[in-house]
Amino acid sequence: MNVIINGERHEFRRSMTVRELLGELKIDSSRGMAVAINDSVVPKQEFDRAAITEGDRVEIIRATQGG
Amino acid sequence: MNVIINGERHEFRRSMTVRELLGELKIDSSRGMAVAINDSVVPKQEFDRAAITEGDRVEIIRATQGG
Amino acid sequence: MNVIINGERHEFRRSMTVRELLGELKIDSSRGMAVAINDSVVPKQEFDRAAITEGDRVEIIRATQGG
Amino acid sequence: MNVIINGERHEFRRSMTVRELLGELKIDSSRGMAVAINDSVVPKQEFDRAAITEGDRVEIIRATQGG
Amino acid sequence: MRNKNLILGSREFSSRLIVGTGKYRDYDQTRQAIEASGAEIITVALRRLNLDNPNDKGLLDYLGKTYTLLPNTAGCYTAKEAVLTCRLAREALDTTFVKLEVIGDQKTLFPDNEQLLDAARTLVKEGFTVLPYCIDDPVICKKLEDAGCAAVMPLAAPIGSGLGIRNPYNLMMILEQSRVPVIVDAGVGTASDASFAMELGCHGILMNTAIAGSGDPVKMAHAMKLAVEAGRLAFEAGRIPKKLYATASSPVEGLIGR
Amino acid sequence: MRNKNLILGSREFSSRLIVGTGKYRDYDQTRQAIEASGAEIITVALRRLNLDNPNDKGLLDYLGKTYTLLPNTAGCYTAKEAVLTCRLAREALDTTFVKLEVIGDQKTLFPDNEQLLDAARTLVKEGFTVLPYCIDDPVICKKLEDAGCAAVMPLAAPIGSGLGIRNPYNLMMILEQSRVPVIVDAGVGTASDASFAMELGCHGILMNTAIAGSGDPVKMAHAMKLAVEAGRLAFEAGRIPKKLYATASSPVEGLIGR
Amino acid sequence: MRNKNLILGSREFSSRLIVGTGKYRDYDQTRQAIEASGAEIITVALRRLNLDNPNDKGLLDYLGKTYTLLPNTAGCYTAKEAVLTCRLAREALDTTFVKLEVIGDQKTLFPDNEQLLDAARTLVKEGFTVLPYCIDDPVICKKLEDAGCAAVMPLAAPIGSGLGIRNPYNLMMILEQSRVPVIVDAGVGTASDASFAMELGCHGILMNTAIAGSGDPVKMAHAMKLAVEAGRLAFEAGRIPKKLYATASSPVEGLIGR
Amino acid sequence: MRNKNLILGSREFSSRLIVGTGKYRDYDQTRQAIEASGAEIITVALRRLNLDNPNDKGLLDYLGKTYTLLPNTAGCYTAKEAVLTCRLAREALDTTFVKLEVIGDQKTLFPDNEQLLDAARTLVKEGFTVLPYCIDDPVICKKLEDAGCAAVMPLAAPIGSGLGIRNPYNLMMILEQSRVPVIVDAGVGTASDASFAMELGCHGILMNTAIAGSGDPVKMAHAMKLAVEAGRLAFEAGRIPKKLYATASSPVEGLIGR
Repeated sequence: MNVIINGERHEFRRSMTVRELLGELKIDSSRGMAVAINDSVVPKQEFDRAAITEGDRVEIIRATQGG
Repeated sequence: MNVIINGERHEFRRSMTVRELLGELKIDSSRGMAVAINDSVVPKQEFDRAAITEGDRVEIIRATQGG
Repeated sequence: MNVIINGERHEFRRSMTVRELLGELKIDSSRGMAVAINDSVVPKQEFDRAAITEGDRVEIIRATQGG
Repeated sequence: MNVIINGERHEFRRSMTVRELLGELKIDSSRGMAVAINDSVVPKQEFDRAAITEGDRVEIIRATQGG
Repeated sequence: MRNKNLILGSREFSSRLIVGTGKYRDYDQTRQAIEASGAEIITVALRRLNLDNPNDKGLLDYLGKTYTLLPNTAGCYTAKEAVLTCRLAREALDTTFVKLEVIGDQKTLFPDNEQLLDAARTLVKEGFTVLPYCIDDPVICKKLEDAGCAAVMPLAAPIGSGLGIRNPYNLMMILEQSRVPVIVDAGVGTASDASFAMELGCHGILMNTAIAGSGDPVKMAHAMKLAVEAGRLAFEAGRIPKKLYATASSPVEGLIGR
Repeated sequence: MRNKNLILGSREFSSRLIVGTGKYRDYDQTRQAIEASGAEIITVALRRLNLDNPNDKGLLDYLGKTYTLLPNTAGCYTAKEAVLTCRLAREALDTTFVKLEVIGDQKTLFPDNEQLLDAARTLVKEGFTVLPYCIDDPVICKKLEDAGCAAVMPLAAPIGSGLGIRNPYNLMMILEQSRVPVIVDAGVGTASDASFAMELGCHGILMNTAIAGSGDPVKMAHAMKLAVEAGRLAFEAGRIPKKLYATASSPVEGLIGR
Repeated sequence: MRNKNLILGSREFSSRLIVGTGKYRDYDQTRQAIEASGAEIITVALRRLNLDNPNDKGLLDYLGKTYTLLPNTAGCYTAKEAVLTCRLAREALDTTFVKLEVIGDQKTLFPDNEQLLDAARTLVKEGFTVLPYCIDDPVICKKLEDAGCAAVMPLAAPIGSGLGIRNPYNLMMILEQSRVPVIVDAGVGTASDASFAMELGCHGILMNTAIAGSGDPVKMAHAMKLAVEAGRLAFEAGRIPKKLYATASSPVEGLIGR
Repeated sequence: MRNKNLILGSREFSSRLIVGTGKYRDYDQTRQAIEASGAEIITVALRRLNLDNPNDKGLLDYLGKTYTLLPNTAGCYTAKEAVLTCRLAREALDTTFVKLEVIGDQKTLFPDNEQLLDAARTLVKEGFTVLPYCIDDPVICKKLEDAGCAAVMPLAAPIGSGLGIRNPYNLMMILEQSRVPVIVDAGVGTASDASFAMELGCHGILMNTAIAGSGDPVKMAHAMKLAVEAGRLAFEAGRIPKKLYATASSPVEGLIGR
C-alpha cells in the first residue's frame, strides 16, 4: 500500500487502521495530536476502525508554538 | 396600462414605445439621460421599438451633481 | 501699629513678636506653616524674637493642595 | 606692524588706512563686503580715514551662500 | 509607474485631481470651483429624472467647458444595483468610465468589498473602465486589479469626514504592489492632505466635500489644484531624509571672530 | 493679520516663501532653484573673505534677478557675535534686515533664547529689522515681539532635519497671540509640511535644506512655491471640519430602483 | 459591553491579554514570558508531526499551568485549508476555540476577507467559537459578527510589524457598532500601543512578536500585562478631555505677595 | 542613567510617578487616589493661611501615610516671588525639595525661562534640591542642569491640557544629553501617554489633572501607576523595531496539506 503521510510517500505491506498506522510509526496518540485522511478528520474514537487504503493522503498533526 | 415610473404608479390608456412614453411625459431624450425597463437598459436606438407593457417598472434617469 | 497681613490691613495696639502675633490671630504654629516679614522668611526658632513693627508686610502661609 | 586679519597673523612695513590695506590685499571694496577692526564695524565712507595699527584684529567679510 | 500624466484605461490626463460636483451652493459656484481646480475629470451621480419638471436645466448644461464625465454609483448597496446604474450611465453619458461604489454601511459609507468585487468583475467583462472606491486593503486592491479595474481608489478616511490620510502605511503597501494607478478617493480635508497623498506616490486624488464644503469653494479648489501639483513634484523630486539632529545650512568654515 | 501680502517691517512681499542659498551643488543650481521657488527674499551668510582669492565671483554675482537679501547670523553662539555680524551685514549689504540666530547647542542647532533676546533688544535699538530664529515657545515669542522684532521665526524641527511640523499646538498658541508675522524657520521636509504650516495660519516659511538637499532642487523649489500658496489659500478658504463619520457627496434623493 | 471580564462564547476570562507562543528562544523562555503576561488564553499553531522524531516533548508539555489553548490557522490561504485546520485542532486539542486566519498576501500577511467570511460561516455552523483575524474594516467586522463569530479581531498593523495602532478611527467605528468583543490582533509594538488600544475601548489584545521579539521577553510580557490593565482602567475611569490651553492645578486664590 | 530607582538629589524613590494634590473633589478622594497611584512624592502648593479660619484641618492632616512633600511655586510670575515661596516652603515643610515654576503666560501657563534660570541659580546656591518645570528645549534643560538642578522637568503639553506627548523628538534630544533625571511635567492625558513617555526613556512623570480631572480619579490613579511601570519595563526590555511589512509568528515549516 502506498500512502502519502504529511506530504511524503510511504509504503506498507498491508492496509491498516489509523491506530495500526500510528503504532507502526511509533506515535503516541495523546492529547495535542490529530489525523485526517484525504482532508477528512478522523475522530480519535474512530482510530480503531478507520481504514487507510492505497493512495490515501494522511495528515498527522500536533499543536506547536505559534502566534 | 399601469406602469411604475421612477417608483410611482402611472396609468395610460394604451401601451406605448419608450419614445412615445417620453413624448407623453414631455421629456427631451437628450444627452445625459437613460431608460431602463425592469432593470434592463434600453439603448437610445431602441426607443422607437421598445414597448412598455402592463406592470413594467420603468426608470428614467439623468446625470446630476454628485461626488 | 498698622500692618499688612496676607494682603489685608490690620491694626494692633502695640508692636509684637511673631509668636505674639500668631497667638493674637489664634494660629497654631505647627508643621506646614511659615511666616515672612517684608519678603524675608522668619525661621521658626526666631518667632520669639522677631519683631513686627509699623508698616510691615506679613505673609503667613501654609501648604495646601496643588499640582 | 603685526595685525590679525581674518584670524591669521599678517605683517606689514607700516600702518595703513583700511583703504590701503584693501589695496595691499587686492580686495575690491564692492557691494557684499564689510570690515571690522577689533569688533567695531568700519563704515565704507570711513575706509580712507580709519587707521589700522599694531595688534589690531581685522575682519574682512562678505556675503556668501547660507540658510 | 512614473508617467508624466495620469493614465486611466486608454486615456491620458494631465491633471491628477478628479473632483465631484455635489454639495455646492449652486451651479455657478460648481462651475467656478471646477474651473479653479483644473480638473479634467468630474464625477456625476445618476438620479431619477423629476417627472414634474423633466426639462429644467441640469448640471451638465451649466458647465462651460467639456469635461470627462465620471458617473458614480453612489447610493448603491448591492452589486446588482451598481451594475444597472453603470449600464444606465453608459447609455446616458456615452462613456465607459465609471466610479464604482457599493456601499456596505450607511454610517461610515465604507464599501462592501464582496459586492464591489462582484460588480467589478461583471463590469470589466462588459467593457467598462472601472474605477472602484474601495477600502485601503492591499489584498482587496490586488483582487480589483486582477479583475481588470483601470485603477484602484482606496479611501483615505470616511467620505466627507475630512480626516485626511489616516493610514499612510496601507497606501504605501498598495502603491508598492500596484500596476494600475492608485487614486485616493475620500477623506481628504485640506490642501496638505492632498500633497501628502501625492508625496506617498499616489497617482491622483478624487475629492468633493473638501472643496464644496469649505468656506470658499472656489479658493479651496485652487488650493487643491496647487497642492496636488506640489505633492506630485515633491514626490518626483525626492524629499530629504528625516533625521533627529540638525545640519547647518550655512557654511561652518570662515566663521567670524573665531 | 490676514493681509494679502507678507509684511515685514516697512516692506511688503507677495511671496510667503523665503529660501536659503546654502548647500546647492553650484551657483547655477542655486539660481534656478531660487527662481523656481518664486521667493523674493533669500538668506545669505556672512563669512570671512578668502584672502588668497579675494575677488572670485560670489553668489550675489550669479543671481540674475534682484532679491531682497536677508543676512543671517548662522554660526554665532553669543549675542555679541551675532550683533557684530549684523552690523557687518548692514554695512556689506546695505540692508537693515537680519535673520538673527544665536545657537545654543551644536548638535541640535537650537537657539540660546537668553542670548537671542539680548541680541534682539540691542539690534532693534540700532534700527535693524530683526527676524529671530527661536524656539516654538509662546513666552519667548511674546518677549521677542515686545522687544520690537518685525516677526518671530519659530523652528518647526531641527535645522535640516526634515521632521516637519513637530508641534502644531505650540504654533497655534503663538499664532493666536502674535501681532507680528509668524514665519516657520527650519524643519520643513517636504511640500505637505509647508502646506500644513500655512494652513495653521503661519504667515510665511523659511527653508533651505528641504530644497537644496532634495533629489531635484529645482523641481522641489517649484513644489514648495505651490505648496506655500496652496496652504495659504486653504487657510483663507477655511477647511471643512473633521468628523468621525461619513457624509454622502451625492444626493440621497432619487436613488434608482428603490 | 462594559463587562468586568472578557467574554468569548460561553467562557469568561479575567485577563484581557492573549499571547502567542511563537518565536521564543526556547520553551523555558516561552513559559516564563507567558506566566509574566498573566494571559489565560494562548495561541498555538498546528503543524505536521515530525515522523522522524514523533514523540519529542512539545510546547504543551513544558507549560506548567493549564491555559486555554487557542489554535490558529496561520499559514492557510484558502477557506478550505482553514476549515480543515480548525477541525484538526478541535480533535487534537478538544476545544471549539479557533483563531481563524486566512492569509491573502504573503508580504503583508493581510487577510483574504472573502475566504475568511466563507470559512467563518462554515465553522460557526459546525459549532466552533470563531475568533477571526480580519482587517480593520467596519463592514467586514459587521459581516463576521452577523456570521456568528464570538469576537472580531481586527489587525492594528501588519503582523510582527510593531507599527502600533495605525488607524484608531477605524477601530472606533468598529467598537461603536460591535455587539461582540473587539480584540486587536497584530501590530502592537510596545506597552503604550497596548494601553492606547484598550483606552479606545477594545476588549482585549492578542500579541506575540512584541513580546517574543523584544530584548527581554519576560520583562516585556510583564510590561504588556500592566499596560493592558492600565489601558482598561483608564478607559473605565474616563480620561480628561483634550484642550489647547492650560488649566492650573494649584489654587489661584491666596497667592503669596499679590 | 538606568538606575532601578528614581534618584533625586541624595534621595532615592522606587515609584517613578509624582502626583499633584490639586483639583480633587475632597480630601478623602485625594487620599485614596494618591494611595492608588503608588506615588511616594506628592506636590503641594503654598497659599496664604485663611485668617478667618486659621486652624481648620488641611490636606496634610488627611493623608494617612507619610509622603515626600514637593512644594511648588505655582502662580509665581517672577524669580523673586518663586524664590520667596521656596524659602517659605522650606521653613513650613522642613524640606529642601522644590518644584520650581515661574509662569510666563497666564493662558498657556508656559514657563518664563529667563526668570526660571535666574531663580534656579539662586536656589541651588541656597541648598535647595531644585526640580524645575521648563519648556522641552534641550538648550534650556542643559542650562538648568549646569545650574545644578537635581532634575529637569520639561512639559509635554500645557498644564491640564491632556494633549499628551506633543513633541517626542525634543524629549529624545533632552534625554540623550541629560545627566540628571528627566521628568515629564504637565500634559499627560491618559495612561498610554504615561507609558509612551517612559518608553522614550524618561525617568519619571509628574501629573495632577489627568488623575484628578478624570471620571474616576482613584481608578485613573491606579491606571497611571500601572502605565508608568509598564512604560518603564518596556523601555528596559527594549521594544521590537518598527517595519512596514509582516513577519509570521507561527512556523512556516510543516504547513498542513501543502
